[in-house]
Amino acid sequence: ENLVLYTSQPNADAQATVDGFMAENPDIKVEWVRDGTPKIMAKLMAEIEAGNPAADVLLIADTVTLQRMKEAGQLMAYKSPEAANYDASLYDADGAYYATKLITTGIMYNTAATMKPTSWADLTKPEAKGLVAMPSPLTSGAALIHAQTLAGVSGLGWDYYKALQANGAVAAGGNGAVLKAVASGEKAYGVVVDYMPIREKAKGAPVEFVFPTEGVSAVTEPVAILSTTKHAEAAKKFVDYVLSENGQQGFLKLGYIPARNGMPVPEGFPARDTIKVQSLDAAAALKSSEADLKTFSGIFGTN
Amino acid sequence: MAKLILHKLCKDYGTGKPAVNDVSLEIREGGFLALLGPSGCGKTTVLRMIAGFETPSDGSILLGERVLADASGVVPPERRNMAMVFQSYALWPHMTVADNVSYPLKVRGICGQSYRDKVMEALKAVRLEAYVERRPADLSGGQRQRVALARCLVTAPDVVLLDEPLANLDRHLRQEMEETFREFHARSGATMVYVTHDQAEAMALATDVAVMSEGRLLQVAPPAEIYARPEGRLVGGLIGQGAVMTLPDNGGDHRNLGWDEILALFVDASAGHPTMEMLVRPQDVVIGGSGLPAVVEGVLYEGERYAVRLTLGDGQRLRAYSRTACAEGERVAVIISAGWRL
Amino acid sequence: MAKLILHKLCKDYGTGKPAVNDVSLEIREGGFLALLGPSGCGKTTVLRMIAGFETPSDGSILLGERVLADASGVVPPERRNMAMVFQSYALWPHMTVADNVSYPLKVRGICGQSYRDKVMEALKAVRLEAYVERRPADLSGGQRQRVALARCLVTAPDVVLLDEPLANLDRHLRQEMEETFREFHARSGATMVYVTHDQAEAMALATDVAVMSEGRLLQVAPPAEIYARPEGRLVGGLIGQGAVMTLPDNGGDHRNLGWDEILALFVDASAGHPTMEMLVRPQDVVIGGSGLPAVVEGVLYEGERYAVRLTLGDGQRLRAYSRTACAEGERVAVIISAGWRL
Amino acid sequence: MPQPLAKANSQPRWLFPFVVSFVALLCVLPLARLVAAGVSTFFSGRALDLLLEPAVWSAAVNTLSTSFFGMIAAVVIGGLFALSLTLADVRGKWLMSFLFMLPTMIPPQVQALAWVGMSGPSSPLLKALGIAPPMGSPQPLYSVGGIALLYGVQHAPLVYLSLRAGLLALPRDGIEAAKLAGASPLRVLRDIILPLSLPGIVAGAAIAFVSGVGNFGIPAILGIPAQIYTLPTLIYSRLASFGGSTFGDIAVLSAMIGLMAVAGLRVQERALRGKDYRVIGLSGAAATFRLGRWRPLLEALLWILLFVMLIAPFAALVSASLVPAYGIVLTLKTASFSAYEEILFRQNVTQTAFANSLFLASTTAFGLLVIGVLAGYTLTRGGSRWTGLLSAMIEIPYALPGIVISVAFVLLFAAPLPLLGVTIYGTIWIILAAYFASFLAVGLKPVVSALRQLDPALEEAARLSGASFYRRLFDIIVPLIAPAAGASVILVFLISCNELTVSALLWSAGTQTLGVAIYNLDDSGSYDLASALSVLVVLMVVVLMLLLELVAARLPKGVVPWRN
Ligand SMILES: Nc1ncnc2c1ncn2[C@@H]1O[C@H](COP(=O)(O)OP(=O)(O)OP(=O)(O)O)[C@@H](O)[C@H]1O
Ligand SMILES: Nc1ncnc2c1ncn2[C@@H]1O[C@H](COP(=O)(O)OP(=O)(O)OP(=O)(O)O)[C@@H](O)[C@H]1O
Ligand SMILES: [Mg+2]
Ligand SMILES: [Mg+2]
Repeated sequence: ENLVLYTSQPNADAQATVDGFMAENPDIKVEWVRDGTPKIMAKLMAEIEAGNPAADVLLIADTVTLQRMKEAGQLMAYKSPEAANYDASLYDADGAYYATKLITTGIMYNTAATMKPTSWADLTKPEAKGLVAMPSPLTSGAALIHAQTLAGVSGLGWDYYKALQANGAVAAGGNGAVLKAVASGEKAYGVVVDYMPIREKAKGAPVEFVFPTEGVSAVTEPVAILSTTKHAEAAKKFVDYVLSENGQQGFLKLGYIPARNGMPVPEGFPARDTIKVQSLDAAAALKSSEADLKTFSGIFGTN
Repeated sequence: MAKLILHKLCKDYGTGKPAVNDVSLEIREGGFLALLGPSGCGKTTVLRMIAGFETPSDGSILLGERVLADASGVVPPERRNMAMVFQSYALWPHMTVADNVSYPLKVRGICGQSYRDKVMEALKAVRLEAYVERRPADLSGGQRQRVALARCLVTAPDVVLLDEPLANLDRHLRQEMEETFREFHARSGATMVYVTHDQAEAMALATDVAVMSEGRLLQVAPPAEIYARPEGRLVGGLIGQGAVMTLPDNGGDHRNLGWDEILALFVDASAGHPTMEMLVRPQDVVIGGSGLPAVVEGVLYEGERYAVRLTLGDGQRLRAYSRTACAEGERVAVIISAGWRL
Repeated sequence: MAKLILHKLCKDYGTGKPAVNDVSLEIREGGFLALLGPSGCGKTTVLRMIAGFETPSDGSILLGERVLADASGVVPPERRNMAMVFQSYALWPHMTVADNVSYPLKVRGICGQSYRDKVMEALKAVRLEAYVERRPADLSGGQRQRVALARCLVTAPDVVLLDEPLANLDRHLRQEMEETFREFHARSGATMVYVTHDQAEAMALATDVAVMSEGRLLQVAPPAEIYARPEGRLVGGLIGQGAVMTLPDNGGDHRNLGWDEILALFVDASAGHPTMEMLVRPQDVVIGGSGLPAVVEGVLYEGERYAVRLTLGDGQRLRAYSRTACAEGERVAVIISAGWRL
Repeated sequence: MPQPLAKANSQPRWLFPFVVSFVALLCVLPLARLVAAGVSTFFSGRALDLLLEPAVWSAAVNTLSTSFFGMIAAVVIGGLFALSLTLADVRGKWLMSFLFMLPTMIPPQVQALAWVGMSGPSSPLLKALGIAPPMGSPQPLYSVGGIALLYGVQHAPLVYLSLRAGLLALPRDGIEAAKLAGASPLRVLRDIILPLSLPGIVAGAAIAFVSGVGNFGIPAILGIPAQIYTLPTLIYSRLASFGGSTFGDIAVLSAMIGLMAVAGLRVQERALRGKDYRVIGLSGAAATFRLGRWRPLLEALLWILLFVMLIAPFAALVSASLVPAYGIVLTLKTASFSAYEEILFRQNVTQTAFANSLFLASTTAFGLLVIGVLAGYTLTRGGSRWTGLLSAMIEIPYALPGIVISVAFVLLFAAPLPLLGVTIYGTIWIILAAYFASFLAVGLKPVVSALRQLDPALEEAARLSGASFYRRLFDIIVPLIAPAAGASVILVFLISCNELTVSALLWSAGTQTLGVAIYNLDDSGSYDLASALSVLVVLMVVVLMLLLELVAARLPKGVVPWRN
């Protein structure tokens, strides 16, 4: 029996997750395909359109995307027994998808930068003029969610983005591009997902990461089962595993904040309760996403 | 081998004037036809249609019973078993001389000793034994032409098409090659079609001579006949180096005119008679004696003799040979010992 | 315009045998040199060195005082003000006939009315007025050659190099073109070097004839002289259609031999004398009368006359002309009215 | 008695239908499937909405302008190298032309990053010179001009290869005749050499243009920061927020790209029409120009260009592979080979990727050579009315961003094949099929231009010798167009060897390609590993080229582009 997993986790992480699962379920073999969210979604959608999706399980991107799939009837509802250990905001009430980890978006800076930012507002200061890079929601799903989240935070909102734009910030590519721009010293400050700079710093790169005081947005890399799966039982086992203590421990080891309650945080992260995560309503975010993209594009002149 | 028949052949390249226009011709089995005509008259085009590179716009080509080309279709060249020397040689620059020559054999699957023998024989015939390993780009013009010749003669084709195959060879080689053609023709019995500008070559080799002009066939006949009895001004002007003169028509019905008759015509010239054209070959013009007064227009040294251009009193031009030099502008008397009514 | 001097010119393509070997030659200002020689003897190579496409391996080329090529360097072709008709024509396939012909003028910055006049004049001279807009690929072989000719004659070059410029033209055009060359030469005073296989053409046009063989220069002389007094077997064989016979040397010091002397040599033939070579031209061989016994080997119809190959009793070959046909194998008697000791 | 054929055509009867069905199956059908998937969009009026979006139009304009100027840059650079290395007497031709092949092998995004690194505030070079701009100062490459320049750099070798084949077919005597006519070397170049090698130039320019239209890596890195979107990056951003209308959007945007490609093709045909390039008689012996005192100047220029195009980005790549994390300055102390160790000995995906890519690239290169020669033959010889349509169909897939092609292939092949019941989805064969579809245009172009220059009499002579179509092809035509055939094989090999976006959606476990492996490493933050793998790929290509050098003596003349 072969279970097919589509994931956007980095290679090594995907392998580790799968290895952990297979250790517990030796009779199930998992084949996995990893790619960036846009590509893996394109692939999946094309397969669905062709009527023969190869995937059974998704471990992908963000709740907004999966909410869209749920509404299109492409996900199977499964009430996992592990759900009890999770915040209700972290999974779908119908059991279509479950968050597996928290990938937050905060601020990174080059150690050569003159200012050490602590809040989102710092990025609009004159010291940061022309020195801020952030991922574009047009390219990165996480960036859209980040924008939607911040837009909902009182005191920031879209005005904050206008101020950023006025301060010469650029919205460029994905998180990887931001990391490179800041690490190489092309820019001083970056809006970026947490684990990247933290890992690079560990390797010796001249970067620092901060969790801004106003709070961070988070994508949750949810897991879900496709409604077309032919291996529903194995798929359910996989979901259970990922949500289980063991599975979450695996994410922790890889350097992510587990979504499950009562888990520690990885090395290099501040304590879990000092990180203020701003939550986002997936269904509402999905509805407004087109409008939000337009708003963002309007501000940053991508039109 | 069988008769090669061209039936009302036409070819129009779409340039307004057909390149070949209504040419009908039969070349008997094993015949050797020389195709003569001024530059651009359509000789190459006829060969290309026989070979199958061009589709006739009209008419048909038959080899014996076999239809090679007509309105319904065309047999592709590779299935015609013909060989050709191209006017531009069409040697393959990436192959050595030996490879070029042996290619038709290779294609026919001939190999082993008989293959090597045939190639060497062909190369010997064109005196290129020493150049087997050269590439065409490293050969002189005449050597290239000889490679093309060897390639053409290496197999046993039914029909051999030769498009000015000797144009770039010196007289000695030319004579040798003519000899080779004759032998090849006798041995293989192939039907040969030979395009040339050199009338002497045509006369020497062919069993029949065809004369074309502006896409049309003017006359086909054996060499001696076409020389002796050319039809029309164009053929007359082309075969031999004759001059064509316009004289009053004496209404006589024989066409070979002697000096007396010609003289009489000249005397008559002023009368309002209808006119006719007469061909006078230079060897029939004798300078000296008491003939018609003429002025020497030009003298060309030809080695063996001088070719003299003359103008008669009435402005008509004549050509003559003389073993002694004449001066330009000299006044001489000429006797026209023979003429041919065109 | 000035003298063109080739001094000890050599060219080795690295094939083992030099293509041109120690050729020294002076062509006087405004001279017209015909270069004759068998295929592959190095004629084109000489022209290419004069034009500057090949660097001589040794020797030098001078135009008057100006050194065109020697050990120290070469003047590039574009600064030699020469024109050439290539044996392969070298037309530019992407240009129309008119563009091909007018290109040398364009390069010289000539434009306006005189430009158009010159182009039309050149095209008229080669009878291609009707083809101005064609591309070379759509022309017949002879027409291509004429385009090359027109392109060569359209400017006023110091030196004109002609590499078999008439090989693909019919007799009429050839005569016209020869006339054109003569006029062009007289008008422009350019030095002309003319490569040809056709000895008659060379005789008719040139002020000097040079004969080459295997890369070496054998003889240079005015046409009449080279015809009358060829040096050595090779030149003798090449100029005129003569046969070379080997006879006992009578030790005489004049070279023009008459029938009596020749007959005497034949009678002498059996003696162990040292031998000499004698050139006999076909027009000096008379068939009939009471001469040497000979057998007819082959007869070629040439239109005007028959070319007869004969074998004498001692196996030596002769060529003769006859106005009447002989049969192959016929026994005849021949008189050799003149011979030239080589 | 052999059956008369309908026409005195030189091609066998099956050829045209074969080529048409090949193109229909691999090029037309997948795209048709994509359009079918998006057809609801067309009718729901969404297409109109899309076309009314200014973003779409500005992306179209950007695509056109970057590709156009990129093409110009590629023609200038590639043309300069082709002319200098084939016609002039510069020294070190072998090394230069060898190196000049390599920029194609550096992935576009790496090339772009290297240039950004070279010219931006973080440039080690500029820092060393003390003229590095301060942190955060605007990067001049983030502009239409910058994108075009990098297109030029990236695509110059394509122009080089294609033009070189044309130059090798030049008739020597034609050049000599022009010189003798008094034309200076520059005039000869302008009046004779360039017009006669126009098919090669146009083919190269067309490949460069179309490559630019479909390029994603460069505008993604240079364009997006400056809000310059091209159609491929726009398509990509649509994919990021995948919604119900996405297929429709891609179909519409792809149609726009297709139209651009067809327009480009039209321009190309117009440029070549009504002219004759058939070399009459012998060709091939390339003439050389003596440069005299200009020689050192030209040589210096060529080496500087090579340095900027190849050596600098390659050095950036190497240094990135030697430091453990991005942004760490490379010193003797920080350098480590751990990335190579990891790539070579611990990651088993490396081996798989090398094996897959080598298999895919060589199969595609040689398969497309066969198909390219056959298709080129029909396109140049067959007077069919459909040839124009056929060329357009061949052209479009290459112009589309790889991701569109792969979506189309997934759509078509995800379900089991009808009749056969097997599915090639998830196997390496679907990638191969997609490569065949995308790169046919690249393989075909040089071959077509070479066939245009061929003297038809050479084939005629072979026909009269009795050679069947296949024999002629093998014995005469292919050897005669050898330089172009070599160019075609090498081009396709290089392009498919580091191809990324086509295989991105089509790979699955075990069928990763090198491009995918590099991208995935890079995407997941392992820049050092990605760089190390890129370096290894370049080295592999160098080794392959050297191996080719060993057998070069036995190949037809001109096949190996760095041998003269
Ligand atoms: N590029 C070359 N490389 C090697 N050998 C060559 C080259 N070109 C000519 N040759 C050789 O040099 C000799 C002289 O050649 P050239 O072309 O000068 O002869 P030619 O007198 O013009 O002959 P033809 O009357 O046949 O044109 C020939 O034997 C030929 O094979
Ligand atoms: N491909 C073509 N397209 C258009 N016209 C052509 C083409 N080929 C030949 N012609 C024309 O057709 C006529 C006949 O050409 P052809 O080549 O048959 O002449 P030819 O008798 O062989 O002349 P030559 O003795 O000069 O070789 C010429 O006027 C020529 O211009
Ligand atoms: Mg012809
Ligand atoms: Mg020659």
